[in-house]
Amino acid sequence: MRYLPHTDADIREMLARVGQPDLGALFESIPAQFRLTRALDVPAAASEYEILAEFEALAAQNEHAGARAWFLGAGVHHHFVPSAVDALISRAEFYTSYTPYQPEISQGTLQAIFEWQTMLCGLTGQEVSNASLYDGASATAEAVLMALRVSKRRKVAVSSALHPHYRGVLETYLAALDFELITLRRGSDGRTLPSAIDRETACVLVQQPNFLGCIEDLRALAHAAHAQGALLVTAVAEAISLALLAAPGDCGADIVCGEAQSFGVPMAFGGPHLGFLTARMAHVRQVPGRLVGETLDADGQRGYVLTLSTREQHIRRERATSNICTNQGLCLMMATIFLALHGKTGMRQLAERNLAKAEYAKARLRAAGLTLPFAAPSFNEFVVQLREPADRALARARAQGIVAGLDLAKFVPELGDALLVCVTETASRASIDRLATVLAGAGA
Amino acid sequence: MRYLPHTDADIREMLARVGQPDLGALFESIPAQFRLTRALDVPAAASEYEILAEFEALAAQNEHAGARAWFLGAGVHHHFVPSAVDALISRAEFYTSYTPYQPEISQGTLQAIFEWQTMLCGLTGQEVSNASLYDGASATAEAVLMALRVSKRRKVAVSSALHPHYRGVLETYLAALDFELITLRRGSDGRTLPSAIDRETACVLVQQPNFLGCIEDLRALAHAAHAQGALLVTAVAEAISLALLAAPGDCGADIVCGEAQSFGVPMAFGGPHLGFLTARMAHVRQVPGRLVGETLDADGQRGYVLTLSTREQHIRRERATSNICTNQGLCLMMATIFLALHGKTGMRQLAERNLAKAEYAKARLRAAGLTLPFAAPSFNEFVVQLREPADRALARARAQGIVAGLDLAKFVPELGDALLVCVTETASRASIDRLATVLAGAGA
Amino acid sequence: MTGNATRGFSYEEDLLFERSRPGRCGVELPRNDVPEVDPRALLGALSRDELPGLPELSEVEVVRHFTRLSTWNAAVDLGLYPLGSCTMKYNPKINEKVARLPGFAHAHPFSPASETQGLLALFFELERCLAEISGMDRVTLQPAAGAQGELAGIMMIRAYHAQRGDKRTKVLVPDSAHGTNPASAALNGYEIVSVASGSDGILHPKAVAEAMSDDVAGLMITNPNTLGIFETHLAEICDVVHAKGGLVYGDGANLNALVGVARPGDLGIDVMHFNLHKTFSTPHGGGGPGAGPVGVKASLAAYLPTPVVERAADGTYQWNDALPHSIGRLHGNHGNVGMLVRAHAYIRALGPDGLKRATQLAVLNANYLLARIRGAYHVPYANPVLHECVVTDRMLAGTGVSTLDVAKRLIDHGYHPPTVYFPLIVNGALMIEPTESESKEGLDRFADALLAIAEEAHTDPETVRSAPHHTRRRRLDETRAARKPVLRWQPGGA
Amino acid sequence: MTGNATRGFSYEEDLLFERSRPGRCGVELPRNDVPEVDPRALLGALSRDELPGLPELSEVEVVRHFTRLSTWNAAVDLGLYPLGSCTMKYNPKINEKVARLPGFAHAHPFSPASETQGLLALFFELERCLAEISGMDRVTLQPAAGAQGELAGIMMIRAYHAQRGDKRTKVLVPDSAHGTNPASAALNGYEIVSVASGSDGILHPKAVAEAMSDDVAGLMITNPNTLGIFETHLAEICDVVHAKGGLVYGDGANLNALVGVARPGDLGIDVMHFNLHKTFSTPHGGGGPGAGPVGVKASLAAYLPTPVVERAADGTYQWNDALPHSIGRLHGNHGNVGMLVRAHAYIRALGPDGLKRATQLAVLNANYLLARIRGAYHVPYANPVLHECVVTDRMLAGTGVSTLDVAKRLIDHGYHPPTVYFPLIVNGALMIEPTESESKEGLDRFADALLAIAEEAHTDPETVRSAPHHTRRRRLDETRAARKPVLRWQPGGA
Ligand SMILES: Cc1ncc(COP(=O)(O)O)c(C=O)c1O
Ligand SMILES: Cc1ncc(COP(=O)(O)O)c(C=O)c1O
Repeated sequence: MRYLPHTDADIREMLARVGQPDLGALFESIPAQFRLTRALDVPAAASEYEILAEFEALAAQNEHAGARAWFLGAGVHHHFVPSAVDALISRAEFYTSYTPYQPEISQGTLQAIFEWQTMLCGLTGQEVSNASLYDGASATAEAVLMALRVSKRRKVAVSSALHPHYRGVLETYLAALDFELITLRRGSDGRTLPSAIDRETACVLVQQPNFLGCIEDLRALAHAAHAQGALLVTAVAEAISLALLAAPGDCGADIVCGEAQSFGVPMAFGGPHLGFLTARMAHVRQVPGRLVGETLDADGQRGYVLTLSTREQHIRRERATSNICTNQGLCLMMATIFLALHGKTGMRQLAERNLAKAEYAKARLRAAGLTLPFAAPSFNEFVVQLREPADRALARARAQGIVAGLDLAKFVPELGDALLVCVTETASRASIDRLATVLAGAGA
Repeated sequence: MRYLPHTDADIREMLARVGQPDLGALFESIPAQFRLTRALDVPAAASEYEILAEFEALAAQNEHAGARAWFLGAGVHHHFVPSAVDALISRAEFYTSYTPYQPEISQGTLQAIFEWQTMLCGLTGQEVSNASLYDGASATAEAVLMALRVSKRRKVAVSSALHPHYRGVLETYLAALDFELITLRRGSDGRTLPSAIDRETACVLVQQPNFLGCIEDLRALAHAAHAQGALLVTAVAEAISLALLAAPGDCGADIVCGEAQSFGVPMAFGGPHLGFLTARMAHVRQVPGRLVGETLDADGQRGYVLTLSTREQHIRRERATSNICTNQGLCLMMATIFLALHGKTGMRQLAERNLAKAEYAKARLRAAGLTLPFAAPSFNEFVVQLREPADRALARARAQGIVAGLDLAKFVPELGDALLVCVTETASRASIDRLATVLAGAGA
Repeated sequence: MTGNATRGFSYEEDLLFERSRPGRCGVELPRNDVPEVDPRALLGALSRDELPGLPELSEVEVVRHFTRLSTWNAAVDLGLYPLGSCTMKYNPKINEKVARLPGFAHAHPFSPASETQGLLALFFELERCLAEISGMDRVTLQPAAGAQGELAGIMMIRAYHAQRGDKRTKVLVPDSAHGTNPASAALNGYEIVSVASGSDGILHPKAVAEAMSDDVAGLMITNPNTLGIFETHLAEICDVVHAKGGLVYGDGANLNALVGVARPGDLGIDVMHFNLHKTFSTPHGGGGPGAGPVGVKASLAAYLPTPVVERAADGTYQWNDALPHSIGRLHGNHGNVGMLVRAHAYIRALGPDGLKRATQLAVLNANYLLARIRGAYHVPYANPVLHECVVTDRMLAGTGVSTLDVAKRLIDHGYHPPTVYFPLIVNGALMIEPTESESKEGLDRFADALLAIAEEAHTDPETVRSAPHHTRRRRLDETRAARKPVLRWQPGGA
Repeated sequence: MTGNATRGFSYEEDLLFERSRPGRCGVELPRNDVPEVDPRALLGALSRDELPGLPELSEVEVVRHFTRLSTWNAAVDLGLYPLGSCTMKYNPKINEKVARLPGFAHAHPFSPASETQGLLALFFELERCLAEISGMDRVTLQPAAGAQGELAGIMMIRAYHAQRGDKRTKVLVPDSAHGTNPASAALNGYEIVSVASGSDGILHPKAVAEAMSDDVAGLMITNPNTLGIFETHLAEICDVVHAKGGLVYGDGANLNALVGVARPGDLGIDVMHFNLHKTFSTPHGGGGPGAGPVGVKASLAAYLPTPVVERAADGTYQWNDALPHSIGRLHGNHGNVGMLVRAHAYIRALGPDGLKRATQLAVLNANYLLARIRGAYHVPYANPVLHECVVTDRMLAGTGVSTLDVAKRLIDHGYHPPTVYFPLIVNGALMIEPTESESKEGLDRFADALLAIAEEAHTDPETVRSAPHHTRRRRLDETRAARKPVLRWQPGGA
C-alpha cells in the first residue's frame, strides 16, 4: 500500500526483534473471541486516480458559490479569499504539525497565534483572545458558560434575534446544567429590547449584527445589563462587520464570541470554520481554550508558548474552563494571513464595500416594490418580504443560477414570506439587479 | 499596489538618500526624447478577484483532457499525475529559487537534479544526463548538433518517422549551418529503413517509438550506423515507453534525447515540458546544458554542484556547446518526484498498463472493421485508417465528448484518411469501446 | 546530532505589527460598480473609525512573513512526529486535493438537500463505514473534535437515563484517562469518580464494581488505554456497568490500534467517538481542525444530535430534523465537513485490507521501537503494548536528567518529542507513538537518538539539561509566561 | 549573523537510491479493466526486464525526501535574492493558481483552434501588450527562454539579409554582454566580433563604427547594459549599424528597468527578446522554465517563427502556418504556455501605472542600496545606474578576502548572494539587483550585512574566507567535482 513503507523483509526482521512469529501475534492481548475474523465491509481499496474521479463526481452534485450568483449567508458567508492564503496554509510545516506543545520546535504556529490574538483583540475591542474554538455556535455556548462562572448567577437572557443554530447549540450545552434561558423580545425595528433583565441575570446575549441583519445598539444593551450587574456577551456571525461597526468591547461587551469564517475560511458546507472568544484581562482565568503568551528563552530571546494551561482539561481535568483540546488551528492560520494581507486599509475597504453592495441591493429591492420590514440599519445582510412563498421565489431564482437567500419560514415564521439576503463584495451590480428582478417577478 | 512594499514616506527618504528630487529624476540617463510621456496602452490594473474571473472565462473556452475521453497524443501525452507532485513542486523553496549557482544555499535543487540524472541514465541506458533542455524538439536538435561536433562529419540521416515538429525545429536550428539532412524512408511495416548511410553520415536520427507509434529495431539501426562510423541518436517522445522497451543506450544509441513530459508534467497546451539528453561519458564535454556533479565540502561532507561549466555559454561564450541558460528546472523536479513515487514497480506497471490499453484498443478497432496499416509492434500509440475523412470522424467523436486522436492528413498525407490514436492508462475500457464505435460509425 | 539533523540556520522574522508601515496593503478590491456609502453618515455612532491591532503590509511581505514562520515548525512531512496518543501519521496529498474541489469547498450548509446530494451521499457512506469499523449501529458526524464527541456521547447517555426517569449523577473515569474525559463529563454536570488502574496498568472489574452504583450513569474508557495496553477485561467491565444500568463510553482516540482487528462495539461499548485527525489521517493543522464523529448502539440512536442524514426509498438523501428525543444540535452547521471528506478519501484509499494492515504495522512499529530502547529507558508495565508505548526517565535518576530534558534533547537530533508526563499515573512518562508511517530505518535512527541521549545523560548531563541547543530559540521559560501573561502585542510593549 | 538569520539546524536526507528498499512503491494504478499483455511475448527483444536507477519508496518517504531537500534552498519567498541580471522579484500566488486552471493545464497543443479559443485569445492579447510595452510591431511567444529568443532573433536577422541576397558573416557583441549573446550568434554560424565598452562602461558609436562593415549582420546589445547603466548613445549606435545595412538585436533581460518609462523600439532596436521569468514575474523554478518571446519591427515580421496567432474578421482566433519567409518552428509546440499565462496575469494585475511604478521602484531600490554601500565597496563606474548596480572587492585588497568570500559570507547572514564575477569586464564584480519587491527596511538590513562583511574582512578575514559557516554544507569543492566528474549515483559508489 502506497502509504506504508514496510517491506516484507522489514516486517520479518522487526517481528524477529520483538520475538513474535507473525503480525497476528501482536494482538494476543485481545481475547480471541473479540478478534475480527472477517474483512471489514468497506469498499475495496482505490487508487488516487479512482478516488479523484469518484470525489469529483460527488462534488459535481453540489451547488456552490463558485458557479452561482450567491446571496445566501446566515452565518456562513461567501467572500473572496486571496490566493496567498491557501498557498501559505499549504506549507506542510503549518498543516501537518500538531498543537504547539513543544514551543522550541513550534514557534511558527505560536507566533501566528499570538498575532491572531492581537488582531482579534483590536477588532473586538478586548484584551484577551483565545486560540480558537470549534465554531461560532459552540463559542457562544462557551462564552455563556464563562459568563455564568464569572457572575455566579443562573439566568441567561438571550436575544430572540440570535442565530437559531447558535441558540440550538447553547440549549444543548446548557441542557444538563441547571440554568435558565430567558428570551429577549425584538422591537419592531428588528433590534433586541433590553427587557426582563434582573439581578439574577448572569448575562445578556445578543448577536451583532443580529440574525435578521439588524445592527444592535450595544451601548444601550450593555447599559441595561450592567445596571443589573449582568455581563453583556456579544456574538458576531459576520466577522467582516467588525471592521466597520463600533468594537463590541468599546460598547461595553464583556465577552465577544462568534464565527470568523469570513476571514478567509471556505464555506465548505459549514465547516471547518473558526470560533473565537475575546474578553477582559480581568477574566482571563475563566477563558476557555488555548492561549499563547510571550516569554524569553534561555538566552533571553523573545519567544512564544502556550500559557495559563491550568485553565485547561489536560491539567485541571474536571475543573477545567472547557473540555476543548483540538481546536481550529489551521482556520486560525487562514484568518491570520487574511487579516495580514488586508490590514487596516484592506479590511476597512472590504467592510465598506459589503455595506455599499447591500445598500444598493436594498434600494433595488425596494424599487422593485418589495418590503424591507426592519428600520434598523444593517451591514451586508437584511430581511426582505416577498409577495409569494419564499420557496417558490428561491426555486425560480435557482433556475436562473441565483441562490437568492435563506427562507425564513422555518426560523422566523412570524415574518411570513420572508428571505434573509446577504450581499457581499462578491456580488456584481448586474447580479444584484437580476436578483431584484427575479424576486419581484411574481408581483411584477 | 499590492506587490509593492514602498510607502510614500519610504520613497521620500530613499530619494533623499540618493539625492534625487523625484522618481522621474532617476531616469535622466535616458535621453529626454526617448522617455515615454504617455501611459502604456495595456488594460487597467485588476484585482485578484477580477483576474481570476477573467482567466476562468478564458480557460473555460478550451477543451481539456479533464473533461473528455482523451486519445490525442503525438508527443504530448495525457497521464495521471499523483497529487504529491504538485504539492511538492509548490514548495516555494523549489519554485521561487534560481538556477543553483551558489551550491551552499541550493543543495535541495542540486541533489534532486543529481537524482534525475541518475534515474534518466538508468532508463535510457546511458552514463551522462544533463539537467534538462527546453523540450523534445530542441533537445533533438541539440543532440544532432552534438553528434556533428563529435563526429566532425556533415550529413544527418533523419528517419521519415520522426515527429514532424521535431523535424521542423531541427531544420530551423540547422538552417544557418552548412550541414545536409537526408531522409531515411519507412518500410511497409512502419519502421525506418537503414538505407543511405555512408561515410559522410555524422549520425542517424530515429524516434522510438516513432511518430507513427511503431517500435523501431534500434539494434539494427545502430549496427548500420556504426558500420559507417556514424552515431545513432534516438529521440523519445513518449518517455513512459522507456520503462518497457529495451533501453536505447543498451541497443547502441550513442545519444538519447527527447521529451519527458509524460513523467508528471501537465500537457498545458504544449509547455512547459521537459527536454532531456543523455550520452556516453566519453562525450561528456560535448554535452549541452547544465550538469550536476558530486563533490565534498570543506568538512569533507558530500554535496552537489553545477559542474563542467567550461562547456557553457557563461564561461565559453561563442565556443559553448549550446547557448542554453535557463532550462526547464521545475519540470525536471516534477519528473524526479513522479519517478521517485512510481519507482521500479510503479513505472513498470504504468508502462505495461499503457501497452495493455493500447492493445485492447487495437483489437476493438480491428473488430470494428478498421485497418491498422502497420505490422510493427507499438507501445501506446498507433495509426488507424478510416473509411471517411478523418476530420469528419473527429468532429463526430467530439460531439460525443471524445477527442479521438490526431488527423494525419497534414503530416503523413500518403496514409490517406488516417488517425494517430494514443491510449494511455487514463482510458477506461468503456471509453475505448465508445471510441471504436464512433470511429467505425460511418462504415457501420 | 545523529544522522537525522545537522548544522543549519533559521531566518528571523519580527511580528507583523513590527513590520507594518502606514500605507502598505496586500490586497486590492475590484472596481466598485455601485454607489459608495459613507458609514458615518449611515450608521453614526454604530460605526467605528480606527482599526487598532491590524498591520499594514504588502503581499510579498506577508508571504515572506508566514513562509519564514513555517520554517520554525516541526511537521509530519519533515519527519517522525511521535506524539503519543496524537497519531501523527502521514496525511495523504490526495486528501488535500479532493477537499478543495469547489463542490465541497464552496458549498453552503443552507443549500437544500436536493442541491447537495453529493455531500449527503458522502456523509451517509462515511457514517456507514465508521459504523462498520467500530461495530456501532449509527453515527453522527457533527462533533468538531474528539472532546466535542465525548460531550455529545455523555449527553446521549444522560438523555437515555432521563428518558427512563433515572437521575444518575456520577460518571466513572479511570485515573489513566485523558483530561478531556473528566472535563466532558463535568461539562454535563456529572460528578467524576476516578477509578484506579491495576498495577498492570489496566482496569479491573473489581475496581469498577466497587465504584459502580445505580447513581452512576456510566463509565468512560479508552481502549487500548493511554499506556497503549489493551483493556483485557473490558467485556467483563462492560457487563458490570450494564448490570447496574450504566452505559459505557469508549474514547476512540486509540482506535487506530484496533481497526480491522477488533471492534469496540463487539466488546460492549455503547457509545464512542472517532478522532478522524488521528486514526483517519486528516492533518492536525498545528492544533486543528479535527473531527469527532460519534457512534452509538441502537439503544442510543434516538438521542443522536440533529439533523441526521437518511436515504429515502427513491435513493435520494435527506436531512431529518425530527428526532423527538435528540440531544439537539452540537454544531452551527454540519461539523468539520472538510475533514470528513479527507477521512472518507483515506478509507477509500486503504480499503478493508489496507486499514487492517495499517493497524498491524502501527502496532509492530510501537513494539519494535520499545524493543530497541528497552534497557536504556524504564518500562513501567510489563503488559504487551499495541500502537504506542510508554517509558520513563527512572533509569536516568541521579543524572539530574528528566523526561523533559530528554524531550528537548531529541529536538537537537531533529525529532519532535513524544508526549511527556502523560498518562498521569506514570512518573516522568514518555509516551511514544511512531504510527505505521515510519519505516524500519526511520525507527532505528530514532531509537539510536534515544539511546544516545540516555548515554549522554550519564556522560554529559548538563548538555541534555540545557537542550535544545540548535533551535532558533533555546528552552523557553513557561513559568515566566504564566506569571505575567503577555497575550497580545501592544505599541511600545507593556 | 545580523538580524536576518540566526541559529538553527538542517534535516539530513540521503539520496533516493540510498533510501530505497525492494518492494516499496509510492503509487497504485486503478484496477485493470482490459486483458493483461505480456510484453516479452508481444515484443521479445524489443522489451526490457530491468529498470536500473529507479528507487523503491512509499509515498510518505518521497514526500519527506523532497520536503527536506526543499529546506536546503534559498528562495524569493524566504527573502531577498539579489542575483544581478536575474530579476528575482516576487512571484504572485494568483499566477500559480490561474496557470493551474484545467482549461489551461490540461489543454492539448493539437486541439483545433476552434476548441482552444480562450488560449489563442490570451496569446493574442499578451502579444499585443508586449509589443506595446517594447515598442515593437509583432511578437512571437514560441521561444522557451531568453537564449532561445536570441537564437530566433538572430535567425530572423539572417533571414532578412538572405532575403536580400546579402551574405553577412559577423555579429558585433559588446564585451559586457551576457554569454548567451555570443553563443546564440555563433549557433547561427556567425563569427563574433567583440566591441569594447568605453571607460564609462557604455558603448560608444565610434567603437561600433570601427567594427561595423557590410559584412556585419548586426549588433547585439543589452540596454540598460549588464552594469545596470543605460546605453546613452544607443540611438546613434543604431543609426551607425543601420547605415551599414545591419540590424540591432536587443537583449531584453533588463527590460524591467524601462517598462513604462522608455521603449526599446523607440530607441532603434529592430528585434529583441523578453524574459518573462524576469521582467514579468514568472517564477524561476530553480533553473526554469522561463519564456523568451521575441518582438520585431514590421521589417522583420515576415520571418517570425510559425505558427502565428491571428484574429479573423469575425473576431475568432486562428493559427497561421503559411509565412513563406518564416525561419520555421522553434518549439515542438507553442512555447512555455504556462509561463505565458502567468506573465499575462502579472500584466493584468499591474496595469499601465503599476508597471511603470514597479520600474521606478526597482531603480530606486538599486540606487538606494548603492548609496548605502558606496564607500565600503568599490564602484567601478560613475554613471548613474538603473535597476541594478555593480561593485567590486577592490577595497578589500590586502585582506585576502575576495568577491567570492563576500558572497559566501552573505549566506551566513541569511541572504542569497548577488551575481558574482559578471560582467567579465569588471574585476571581482558583485552584481546586485534588489528588484522592486524589497522594502526599504529590507534593503537596510541587507546593506548592513554587506557593510558588516566589509568590516569583518579587515578585522577577521579568515572567518570571511572560510564562509559559509552556518549552512548544512560548508563551501563546496567545485574543482574536485570537475576534475573527476561523478554525475550519477551508482550502487557501491564508483
Ligand atoms: C486519549 C484521548 N482522548 C481524547 C482526546 C481529545 O480529542 P480531541 O483533541 O480531538 O478533542 C485526545 C486528543 O489528544 C486523546 O489523546
Ligand atoms: C543579460 C542576459 N541575457 C540573456 C540571458 C539569457 O536568458 P535565459 O536565461 O532566459 O535564456 C540572461 C539570463 O540570465 C541575462 O541575464
